[in-house]
Amino acid sequence: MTEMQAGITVIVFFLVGLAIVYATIGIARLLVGVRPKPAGKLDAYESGEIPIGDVNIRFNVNYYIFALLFLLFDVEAALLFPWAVAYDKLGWLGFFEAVIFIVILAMGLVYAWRRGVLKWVY
Amino acid sequence: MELRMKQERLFDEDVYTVHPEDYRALCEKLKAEGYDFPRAISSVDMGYGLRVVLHLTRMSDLAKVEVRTDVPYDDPVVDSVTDLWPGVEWHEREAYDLMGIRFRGHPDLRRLLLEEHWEIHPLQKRYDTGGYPLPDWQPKDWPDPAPWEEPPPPEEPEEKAEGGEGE
Amino acid sequence: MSTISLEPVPGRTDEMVVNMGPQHPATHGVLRVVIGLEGERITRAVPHIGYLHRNHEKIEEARSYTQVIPYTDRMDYVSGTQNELPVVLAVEDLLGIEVPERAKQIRTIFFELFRIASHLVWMGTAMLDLGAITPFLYTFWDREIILGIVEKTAGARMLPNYYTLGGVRRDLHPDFFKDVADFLDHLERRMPDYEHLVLENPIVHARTKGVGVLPKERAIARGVSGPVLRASGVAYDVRKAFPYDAYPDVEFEIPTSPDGDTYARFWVRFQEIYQSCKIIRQLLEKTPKVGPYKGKAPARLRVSGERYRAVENSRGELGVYVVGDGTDKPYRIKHRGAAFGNLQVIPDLFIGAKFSDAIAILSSLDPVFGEIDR
Amino acid sequence: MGLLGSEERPRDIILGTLDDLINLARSRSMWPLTFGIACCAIEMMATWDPKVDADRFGMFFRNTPRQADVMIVSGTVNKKLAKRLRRLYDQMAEPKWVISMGACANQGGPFRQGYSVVEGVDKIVPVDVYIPGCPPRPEALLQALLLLRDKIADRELRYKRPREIPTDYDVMAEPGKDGRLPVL
Repeated sequence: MTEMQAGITVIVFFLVGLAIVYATIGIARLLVGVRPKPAGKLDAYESGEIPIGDVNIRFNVNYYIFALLFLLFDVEAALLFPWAVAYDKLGWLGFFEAVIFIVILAMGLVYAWRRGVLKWVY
Repeated sequence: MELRMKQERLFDEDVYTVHPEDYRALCEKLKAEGYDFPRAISSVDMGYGLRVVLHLTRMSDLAKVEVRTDVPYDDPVVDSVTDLWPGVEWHEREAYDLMGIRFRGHPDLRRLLLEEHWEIHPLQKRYDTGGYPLPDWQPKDWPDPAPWEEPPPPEEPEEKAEGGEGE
Repeated sequence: MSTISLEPVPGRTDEMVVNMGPQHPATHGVLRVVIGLEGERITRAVPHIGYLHRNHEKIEEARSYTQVIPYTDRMDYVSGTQNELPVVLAVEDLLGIEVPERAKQIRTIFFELFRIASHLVWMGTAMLDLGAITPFLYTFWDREIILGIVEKTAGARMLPNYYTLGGVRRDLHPDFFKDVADFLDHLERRMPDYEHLVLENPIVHARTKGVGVLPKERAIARGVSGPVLRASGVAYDVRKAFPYDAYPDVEFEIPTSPDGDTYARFWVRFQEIYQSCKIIRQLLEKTPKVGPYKGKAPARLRVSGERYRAVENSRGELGVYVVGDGTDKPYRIKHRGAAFGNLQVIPDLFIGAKFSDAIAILSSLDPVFGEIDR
Repeated sequence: MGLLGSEERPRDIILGTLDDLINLARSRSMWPLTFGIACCAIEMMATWDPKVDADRFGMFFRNTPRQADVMIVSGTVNKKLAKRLRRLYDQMAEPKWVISMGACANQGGPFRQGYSVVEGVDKIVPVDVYIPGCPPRPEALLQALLLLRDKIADRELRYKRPREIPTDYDVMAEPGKDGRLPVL
């Protein structure tokens, strides 16, 4: 696998991804065609009313920190899935590697907890 | 000061019919007497003017009282009692919305049930059920001894029977 | 390790305005509340009603009294015949119609049956708002049994148009007493499950205890009535205060709870179901199997005079102010919806609560918009 | 032409166009929009309780119009709600149908001559199935849902859609019984 082939495979992967997206939208547009959209169609749905108030406002930092922590531990879970699948074939070495991985992240959680970030202040 | 009002006993409630200017004073007197539970405010189109009826109850001994006052069509304004009893806020807004009685001093007198851009007050007798003005409707003249004066002893100003309207 | 304080600095964050609009799964009908949010906490709550304003009062001025009764059914459409009683009682007072004893008892049995049905609908939908699907299925099943009983006697399931001047419209179905007795046994077997599902549910505890506290004086001043008022510690019940029909010779307690929060409102409605079962059981013994079900009502109604008459329907004090002008059509008829008074406390209870609490508070107020918007 | 096989063909062979197949799938999973307005809404809820249980036919309530296919108008539509109802209908995804439930939605019902009630929801949104009754029984609503299902699955009926209603139809400016414009 020379650099050239690796580069090509990346490009091919990217193009295939793009093709899938455009194919689905294209076929739908081909079959159905572009219909005239009535006035309220593309507005934000606000239970039947004309949307009021602004969306991009400055809200409290609580939300941001919670989103960040969620993202962190979500990725951790995502990484543990392949490990969980090949769990029996990896033997003890694989097991302890995962334990270390989990403990490190658990320490991060404890640190965030002690710093009082998880208390929903609102 | 002497309130211009007429008191009578009806079924199990005592009913005060009071002059619009003294309406607020009577309400404050009743509030002082302990009437603390506002049940409702009804508004009636009497044909010669609009009538506001305030139904009150006293929680301590469950006494019931009704306060009535009549206002002419051309300036249907009465003092608001929302600060005495916050419970009548929506009742007053509804009376304004459907019957057209304005309450002086109400925190936010907006239309409650109909949309803001409506101009008519549909419950008045001048409109039929569809909200269209009745062509042959005339306001009646004000009753000779006003409802809050004691009727002169010999004859009783009886309710003028008026045929039901609408189809 | 010093903890970071995430207290919101006033003036640094903007308020987000959100529409809890007419089409919303948790508004129990068509209510729109414009809510100003500071993060999760509600800073402003402006309710808008009128989306179900069906001009009851104007149309009823063009209908005779017996035609008005089906309209009153459609006001509080969850508690059926309970709405017909105020108009019937008011006109009976004005005309001085005598109601036979048995007719009063039949009316009161139906009144309490519909109270149970209404509280079951409330329990189902309130738990749906809090995310529990199961109670909805069980409560609506029990309500179907009640509707079956009502349909056998009155002919229609939900809006039976069963009361009339002087009594009720039809005599009871032959196996009415057996059906009601079976239903009460079934309900009493099922109530412990409901207690376990609703009152002892830790999630319900977490989401309703101490949420939306309505102090006693505020409740009275706001004209709140029914379970919401009794949950704030005021023992005001129109069945005891101004008794009507067969309530004087039936004993029952009025459940009240001192702390006035959402859990208290849940609890009071539960106790009311028990009280209703007790009332119906007493009436089942008292009511003779055969007898008059309707008194003598004049054929041509000439109703004149004014009368305000109120009953205790499942949401509170449902009153009607009838002005008669000597004809058979009401000159003016004003309905005082029970939930109309209860909904006025929305600004008091919503401001300061979290947005998710607002859903629990609204479902504990149990609004029905037929009688609010009229 | 029965889609699911007939005499000559054994039941497990289906011949049909791609359109038939798509609409067979659509008809078996119609998601209604939770839009309970009045008394009919309680009977609509009763249609999803264990006794009648419309869940068996793949119908599951969706709260936002974006994910709903069927709008069941259950209750009286008054002039204040008309604009909101039309906006919700516009915001629904394209293959959408409307069931008008109850006399109020069909033609105004008992509140027909009122000043604030729109006499019939078909003035605002094109309606596919009407259900009489005030309120109609849960079984009646279930029959309407099945009628709509057959309409979607049937090749001819599928494209017989009611006439389109302009979005900005103003119910307030409706001429009265004798042609007089209301004084609203």
